[in-house]
Amino acid sequence: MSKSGATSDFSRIWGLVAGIPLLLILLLPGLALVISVGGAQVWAAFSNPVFAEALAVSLSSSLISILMILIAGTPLAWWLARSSSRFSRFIEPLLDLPVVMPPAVIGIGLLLAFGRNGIFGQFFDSLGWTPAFSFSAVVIAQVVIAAPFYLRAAIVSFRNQDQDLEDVARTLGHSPSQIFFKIVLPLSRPGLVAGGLLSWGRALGEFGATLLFAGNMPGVTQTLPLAIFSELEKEVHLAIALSLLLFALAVILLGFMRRFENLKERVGR
Amino acid sequence: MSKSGATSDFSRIWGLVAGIPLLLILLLPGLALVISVGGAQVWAAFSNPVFAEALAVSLSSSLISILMILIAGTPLAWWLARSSSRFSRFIEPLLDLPVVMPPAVIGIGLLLAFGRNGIFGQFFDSLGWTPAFSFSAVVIAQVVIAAPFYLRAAIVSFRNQDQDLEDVARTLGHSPSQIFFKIVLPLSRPGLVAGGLLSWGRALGEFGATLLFAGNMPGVTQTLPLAIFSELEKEVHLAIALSLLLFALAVILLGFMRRFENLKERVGR
Amino acid sequence: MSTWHIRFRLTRALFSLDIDLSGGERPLALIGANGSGKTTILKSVLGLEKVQDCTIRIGDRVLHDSESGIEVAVEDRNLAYLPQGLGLFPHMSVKENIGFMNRSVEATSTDVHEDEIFQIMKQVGVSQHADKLPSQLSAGERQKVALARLLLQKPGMVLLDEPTSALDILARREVRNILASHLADFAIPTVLVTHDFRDVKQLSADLAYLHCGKIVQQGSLQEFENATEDVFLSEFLAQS
Amino acid sequence: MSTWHIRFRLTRALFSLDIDLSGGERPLALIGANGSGKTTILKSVLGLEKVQDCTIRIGDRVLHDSESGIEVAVEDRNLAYLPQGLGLFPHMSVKENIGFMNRSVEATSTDVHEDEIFQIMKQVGVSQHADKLPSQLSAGERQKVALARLLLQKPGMVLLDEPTSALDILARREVRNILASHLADFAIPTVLVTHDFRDVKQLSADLAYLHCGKIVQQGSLQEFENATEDVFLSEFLAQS
Amino acid sequence: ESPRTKSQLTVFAASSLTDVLQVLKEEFEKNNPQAEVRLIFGGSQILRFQIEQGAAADLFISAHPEHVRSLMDQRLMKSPEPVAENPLVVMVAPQLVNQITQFENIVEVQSIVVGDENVPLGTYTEEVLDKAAEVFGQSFSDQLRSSIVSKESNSRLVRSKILLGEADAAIVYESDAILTEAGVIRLPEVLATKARYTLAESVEPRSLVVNDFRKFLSSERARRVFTEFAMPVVSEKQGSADE
Ligand SMILES: Nc1ncnc2c1ncn2[C@@H]1O[C@H](COP(=O)(O)OP(=O)(O)OP(=O)(O)O)[C@@H](O)[C@H]1O
Ligand SMILES: Nc1ncnc2c1ncn2[C@@H]1O[C@H](COP(=O)(O)OP(=O)(O)OP(=O)(O)O)[C@@H](O)[C@H]1O
Ligand SMILES: [Mg+2]
Ligand SMILES: [Mg+2]
Repeated sequence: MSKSGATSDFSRIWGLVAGIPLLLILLLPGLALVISVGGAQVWAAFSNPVFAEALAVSLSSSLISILMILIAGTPLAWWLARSSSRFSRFIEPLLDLPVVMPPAVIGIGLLLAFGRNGIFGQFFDSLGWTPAFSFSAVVIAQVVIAAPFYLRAAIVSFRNQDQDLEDVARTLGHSPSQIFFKIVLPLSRPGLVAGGLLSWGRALGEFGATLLFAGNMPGVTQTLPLAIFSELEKEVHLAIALSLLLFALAVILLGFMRRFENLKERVGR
Repeated sequence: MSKSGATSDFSRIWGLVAGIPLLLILLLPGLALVISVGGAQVWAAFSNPVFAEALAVSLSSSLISILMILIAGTPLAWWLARSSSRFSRFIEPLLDLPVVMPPAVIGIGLLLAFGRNGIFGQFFDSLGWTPAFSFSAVVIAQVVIAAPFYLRAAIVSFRNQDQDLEDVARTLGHSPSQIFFKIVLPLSRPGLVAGGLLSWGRALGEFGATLLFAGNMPGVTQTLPLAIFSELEKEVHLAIALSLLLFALAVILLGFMRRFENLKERVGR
Repeated sequence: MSTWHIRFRLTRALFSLDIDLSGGERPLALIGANGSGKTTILKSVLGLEKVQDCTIRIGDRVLHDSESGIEVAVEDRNLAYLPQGLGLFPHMSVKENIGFMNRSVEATSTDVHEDEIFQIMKQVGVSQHADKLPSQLSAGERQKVALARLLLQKPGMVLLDEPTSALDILARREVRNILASHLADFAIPTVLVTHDFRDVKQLSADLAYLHCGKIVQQGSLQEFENATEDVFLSEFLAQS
Repeated sequence: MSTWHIRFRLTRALFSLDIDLSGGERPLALIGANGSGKTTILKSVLGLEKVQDCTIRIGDRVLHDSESGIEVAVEDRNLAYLPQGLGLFPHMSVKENIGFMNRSVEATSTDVHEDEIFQIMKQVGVSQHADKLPSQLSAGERQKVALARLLLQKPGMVLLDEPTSALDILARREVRNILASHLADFAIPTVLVTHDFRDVKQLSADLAYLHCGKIVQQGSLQEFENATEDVFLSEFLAQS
Repeated sequence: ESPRTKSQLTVFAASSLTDVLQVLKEEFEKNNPQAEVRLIFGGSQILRFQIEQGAAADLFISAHPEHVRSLMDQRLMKSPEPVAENPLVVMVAPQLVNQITQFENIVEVQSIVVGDENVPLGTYTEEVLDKAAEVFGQSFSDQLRSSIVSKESNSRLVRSKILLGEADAAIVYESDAILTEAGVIRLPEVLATKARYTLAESVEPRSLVVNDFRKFLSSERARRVFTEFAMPVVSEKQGSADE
């Protein structure tokens, strides 16, 4: 159906009138960052060995994190969306914990839970696993910080799903698991993709919990945000240049994913 | 329609099997924090004057922020959801900037943009407005950091909207603005509420950008996360106790809102 | 003299329409095979589809004229529409759905009163469901609610897309009677899409037969009964 | 001897059902006013509604028996269902929708072949829309697609909720013929909900009349034609 | 001008000064009822950046003279003077206190946490490690460096890793190491290194009590407080107090 002119006029006018101050506040800092550093500084940051190392740590850890979040979070969100048990109703609000708590405190919580002297640390130690100051600690910190964003989005998507379609699919002989993969997932894909990208972005930018739980060791646990923070203490403009590189990376990755998604949608529909 | 047993069995089993490791990783840090501090420490944190001051700053600033985000962000998201212009397609990915960038860098960007010596600082100065290191700086930092979460959620909700219903409402004589308030908003409420709560939570927990742009001044710009961070460097357990108070606050506020929302839904439907 | 006149062209992939229709105050029943474009015609009249070379005139009012550049906004056309999907708002109760309209476009009319709503709910027989949501109704009940909303609107023209298809046999007759009396009372020009010959008879409607993107034949029931070489038409008229 | 037997009770706010139905291999047409519970009966048989004191037996197969605690899962019942809302998957093309079924429940049957799909699409007349999405079809085209999917299923029982209501007059006859021949070919027990007497005649179905939550009368068409004190029934039969 | 702006004094200070300045602020306000001191703590570089961006700091106390120098070059600060020193020490996890008793033992532990090279603590730590390479040989230094598991952004964060039991040893400021259950080992004389806190004032101070506070910081009473917190006041200070 073609969009009627008046509706889109209205949404454009009001969207812009109300939104422009917000847009300015959101975009001017980025613009200021771009203006404040020259191409030479960006190049210096790019060719700085710290960048390559931190980039590798950031990319690999955030990819592992988002995969873990998707694999474990999707069924969990489905269960939370469908269940009306007291247990699930108790669990759900607790998932917001990592969104609201300062990441640094989450980092402390992680140390207290999984650290050497942590409450569950002895247990993990006996399994021969000491996550603190290791690459796994980076992944754990990112998972904890980023997962709630995906879970929220997925729960909402699943709740909006049309139950009738699932019913019909069952009469066609499909088991709940088949229905989940063939009906539920494809139909909630826009919400899941948006949530996944947000979550990935958050994992890429995660700093506080990583700093506390994983420490700051170039080549091992130093992600881009940690490298940026470290640089911030010495040479602000190099830190800004690094940040711009991080953002460029995110735009490329997220933009690429989104384009791919749109393409699929257009072909699929 | 009653949910059929098998589907919910399936979602429960898989949700829990896949989700329990994730749930543990998400919840154990919180549990460890709770265990590690005693009631006496929580009481000490509660009766610490720092807490009351920071609580007041946090509550007032995050409320103002979320209101600004809702008021300006909702029409902006509607426009972005509906428009297919080149401008909107260029703008949309940029909104992820504050999610991906480390908050401290956003804080630097804010200083570079709106600080006294910033790029647009002279301009604002001439208007008699110097936001940096003031309460307005806290609000601005929170808006920038938290808005993308609401915008993302709102855009997805609006895109999922059924166009037919809007068409019918127009034949009933309603203008686009009436349709927006009476059809579009109510129908996308679940997504908007979820996004709004997430965004508010993020504003409550915001730390890095506030530290850089607003500074850490008790009673003026020291929000709870800033107070917690200061305390973290001094007395870890007091910081943890403060964090638990912050989390309790968030659970109460968010839980209250969500209950209210569910109530409305049950009465409304 | 015709009280209304509709003319437009529309092109879509695999599908195009070239329509020229006019009528008086008697209802016009638009008939044609599934997918022939009946719903698309109604939407074009409402202003919801992009069309070319368009002229839409109802009484003295020009709603759309491509030549002179006139194009009245959808919400200002004051046309009542019963879509095939009914278009009930899932978040509003039956009562709210029926009362959901904005009459301010016509200066003479007033706000929708509770009384009116209850009267119309009684007339179509959904008063016991006043506070239910559409999702809690049976398909037939939903159709009645959508109809009640439309009848309350007092529009310049009524566009009905299969208004009786989901109704039981008694409800169908009932609704036809309600429609007939309402449309007669207010003398509102009407176009309805239907696959049911009894709708045509009861509303004493003229017929327009849509085939291959064009109106092949238009006229009174008698005129149609004489010429029935077409398979579809003869089958349609055989329903009586 | 009856080949199938359905018995259950269901209670909802403002509404309750107490059903006892059985039939042979001839289709059974379920008639009754809007909101009388016809759709609810079909859903109960499918296992989609919570019911009490339930016995559902088809041939020798017990699908649900509250006493002995047997309750076959929805997907293992192998019943074909054409819902009133059609239940087409918005993200799948017409072809994919029609081929979307899992036959592994019956060991004897094989995967759905492209050939079969194209044959059935031709039979119901939607082959030119094979790659369209449901949202790009007209209402009648959609109903045909849903029907095609159902016909491909080769189920233990067929449950049809107003299978012809959105169809044009030719398509209706066509679909009735297709249904009649398919159902006869495979001798599948069938329950259909309809407001159209011609459906009953063409499928030579028996009738069951639902009123006030109970089956008031059940029997062959002749039996019904003798006793017509009821307004609804007399009106329904007068359609012929 | 209102009396409020006259007496308000904003001090930007390195975060390792948190405890001691809190005490000094209270003392000063007790003796100067008209004054109100606002303390803003942070990493020295962050504070410097904020001042560069127009933050209204009347006084700035940096953990490293470099930042003050830079602000002076930009004509934002003036009248620098050293206020205190803070020696670096080795902090040892409580359960290793008996095992690790002198600096040379530090290579026996598994995990060492130090300051990031980009912050003052890290800069000073590098000096220590370089000197250690000269004194104890390159292999000692290499072994030490290979045990480093994390480079934290300030002394408090380094300390917290020991207090939470995550690391065995750390190099921190003495002021942060004392008053904890962890063990403290002084550096041998040849390695001794200390942070030098440097104070400077804004070129356009907005407060009338700037000088009062500066005088107070060099007073006998302040000197006692600094010493209590293991921060000896710089000896040559008297000479360059009013420059
Ligand atoms: N969004 C769309 N995109 C592409 N084609 C469409 C779209 N909507 C409808 N069509 C096609 O346009 C044609 C006309 O559709 P329309 O809904 O007007 O038919 P109709 O006469 O109302 O049929 P019915 O009696 O089944 O309701 C059909 O062939 C249909 O497949
Ligand atoms: N989710 C629900 N919650 C409450 N009541 C419901 C719900 N769904 C249906 N009902 C009610 O149950 C009754 C039976 O509905 P059902 O859909 O079975 O009717 P039907 O016989 O199929 O009618 P129709 O011919 O109009 O399709 C109706 O009165 C309806 O209002
Ligand atoms: Mg149609
Ligand atoms: Mg029904």
